[in-house]
Order: sequence, then structure tokens, then C-alpha cells
Amino acid sequence: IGEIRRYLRDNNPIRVSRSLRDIAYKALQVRDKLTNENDREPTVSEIALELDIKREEVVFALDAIQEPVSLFEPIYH
Amino acid sequence: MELKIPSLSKNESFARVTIASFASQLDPTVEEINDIKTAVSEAVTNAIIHGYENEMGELYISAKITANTVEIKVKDTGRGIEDVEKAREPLFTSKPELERSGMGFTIIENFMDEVEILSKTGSGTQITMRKKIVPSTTEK
Amino acid sequence: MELKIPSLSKNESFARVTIASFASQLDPTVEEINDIKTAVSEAVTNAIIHGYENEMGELYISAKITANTVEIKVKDTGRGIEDVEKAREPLFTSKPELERSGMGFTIIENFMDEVEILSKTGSGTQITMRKKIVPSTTEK
Ligand SMILES: Nc1ncnc2c1ncn2[C@@H]1O[C@H](COP(=O)(O)OP(=O)(O)O)[C@@H](O)[C@H]1O
Ligand SMILES: Nc1ncnc2c1ncn2[C@@H]1O[C@H](COP(=O)(O)OP(=O)(O)O)[C@@H](O)[C@H]1O
Ligand SMILES: [Mg+2]
Ligand SMILES: [Mg+2]
Repeated sequence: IGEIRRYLRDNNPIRVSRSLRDIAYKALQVRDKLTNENDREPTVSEIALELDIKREEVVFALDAIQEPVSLFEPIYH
Repeated sequence: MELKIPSLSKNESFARVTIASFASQLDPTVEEINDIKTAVSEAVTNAIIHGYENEMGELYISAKITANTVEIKVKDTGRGIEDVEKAREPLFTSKPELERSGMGFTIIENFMDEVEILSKTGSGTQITMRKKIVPSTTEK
Repeated sequence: MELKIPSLSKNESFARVTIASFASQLDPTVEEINDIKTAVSEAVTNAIIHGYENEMGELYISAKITANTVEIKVKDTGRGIEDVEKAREPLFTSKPELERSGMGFTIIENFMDEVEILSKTGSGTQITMRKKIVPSTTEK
């Protein structure tokens, strides 16, 4: 098993697209956690601090899981 | 900061996230970041489809921070807007055939605190938008 | 894309992440993107501390993609490099007092496929670096 895993890892390295999505899901979890703890929405820096990455990285990662910014429909109702 | 990119629709997401990332030094919430992204996205999309009508052109996007406010400019040197007053009206679109909602400017005005539109037919359009980021008060 | 930003050290991480995000349209691996980030970071830091010696100036960063290769330029209009050959040597630093390692250019050369340095004393420095991103074979 270890050998297969190593084979897969060596021959199928993690793509940035995948890793950004992973970071984004973690960021959303942290956001929920901090919202509950502090009773307010955390700032991007607070999320970055918790994940030990730069706040710019948080912004870029979250964009990777965002549906195309949708015009109109979801906003007004 | 100043950013110059070709008016390709694939550059729209790069532009919006770059500006949002720059604005993140004011320490906004994710929601405030999303407001900024949406506004930039609408302005950039307008420049691409109305300003340059999908022909190649350059987009000039700049952002600066003063105190708690981020100011963002999105500029094109495309066809310009004939009647800015009318363009700002909710539901007004000059391209109904593209199923445009005519709500772009209305959305920008809702998500940002101040919006200025400078435009000249044949020369281009510049949108200036400002948003104040309210610092989190309950900290410490 | 072209980006112009003030030579402040707080802009270093913004520049690094922005260029990485631009390069990510080639769908690089995490390792490849980290190489690019490190190279940009070294070049930008050099421009700030050697080019402008921490005085205010402008950084010009551009990036473009041709086939599978990303080309990145980092330019300053600062003091320039007297002897480029020497500057490229491992461990050479003109600022040992700042505990610089002298390894910036060596790192850039190791992490990127091609590196060109153009510099003129009194006018500034431009670093051009290229990296080929190996396309994914195992995924469709
Ligand atoms: N950058 C621009 N260049 C030229 N015309 C523009 C530009 N931005 C907006 N307009 C004009 O303003 C109108 C309203 O814009 P908007 O509210 O975003 O609605 P929509 O994009 O759905 O048409 C557009 O239909 C177009 O005629
Ligand atoms: N943008 C620049 N402007 C002026 N001089 C530079 C620039 N970049 C590098 N140099 C010169 O090249 C030398 C080597 O750079 P580098 O390998 O990054 O080492 P370090 O930054 O640790 O000194 C520097 O010490 C400096 O003298
Ligand atoms: Mg619109
Ligand atoms: Mg260096």
C-alpha cells in the first residue's frame, strides 16, 4: 500500500488548483469557527493567522471555489 | 497599485481577485471582500463587453488606500457611454440581445460607498469606486 | 499583465501571490508555483533593498504566458548593478552588514529555467525569468 501511495504521489503531484480548493475549504471552516467564538464575522487576517498563511493567499484561495460572480439573481431576493 | 491587462473575459477573475487581495490590507471580512469583487467584476465586464465590444483592448485598473478607504478605478479606452445618467438607471441596458440585466451599475452602487463615472463617446470610460472598511471593533 | 506598485516591503507578498495566481492558469504543481513565488520574492526584495535602498520607488512587474512557459519581469529604476557577473556569483553580496546571504540570484537561477539580468548603473535593473510548466499527464 505504501508503495502504491508513493507511486501515486510521485507520478501525480498535487496541482495548485487542488491545493487552493483545500485551503479555501479550511478557510471557510475557520471562518465558521471564529464567527461562533466571537459572535461576529472574522476578518481575512484573522482567518490567515489561524491557517498560518498570508491574507493574500486566503483571498486567492477563496476565489478558487467561488462560482462565477453571478449577476443579479442571487443578490436581490 | 496599477494593473494593465488585455480585455479578455478570462482576465476578469484575475482582476477581481487581485484588487480584492490588495484591499485585504485594510483587513476586511470575507463579506466585504466579496462586495469588492462583485463591483470590480461588474466594472471589468462592462469594459470588456460594452467598452471594447469584445474586441481586443487594454484595461487599466488601479487601487489605492487612504485611511480606511479603498479607491478603485477601472478604465477602458473604448466607445464610451452616450448618456451616463441613463446608463446608471436600474434595468437599463444597451444590449438586451445579450440578456444583460442592466443591473451592473446598480449593483456597484449598492456594494460600494461612492461611485463616479467619467465617460466620453469615442474615448472611453473610467469608473471610480470607493469603499470604507469598518475596522472590527470588538477585538481585544 | 503589467503591475506597478510602490517599493514597499509590505507589497512583496502581494506581488508574489499575484504573479503566482497569474501563473496558475497553466495549472502548475504546488512545487512549481512555490518555485515561482520564491523567485519573484527574491527579485522583488532585491529591487526594494538594493535597487532603491529602501527609499520610495516604483516596481514594474509583468508576466505573460506563451505555450507552456510563464515569463516574468521584475524591473526597478534604482541604482543598478555595477558588475552583473559578480552579482550572480553564489554568496556575493554588497550588503553583508544586512546579513544578506548573497544567494538571491543563485536561488532564482535554480528555481527558474532561464534568467536574464539587464542593469545599468544609475538607471535600474530588469530581471527576466522564464519557467516551463510541465503539463499534467495523469489527469484529463
Ligand atoms: N465601460 C463601458 N463602456 C461603454 N458603455 C458602458 C460601459 N459600462 C456600461 N456601459 C453602458 O451602460 C449600460 C448599463 O450598464 P450595466 O448597468 O452594467 O448593465 P448591463 O451591463 O447589463 O447592460 C450598458 O448597457 C452600456 O450601454
Ligand atoms: N535590483 C537590484 N538593484 C541593484 N543591485 C542589485 C539588485 N539586485 C541584486 N543586486 C546586487 O546583486 C547582489 C547579489 O544579489 P543576491 O544574490 O540577491 O544577494 P543579496 O540580496 O543577499 O545581497 C546584491 O548584493 C546587490 O549588490
Ligand atoms: Mg454590466
Ligand atoms: Mg537578494
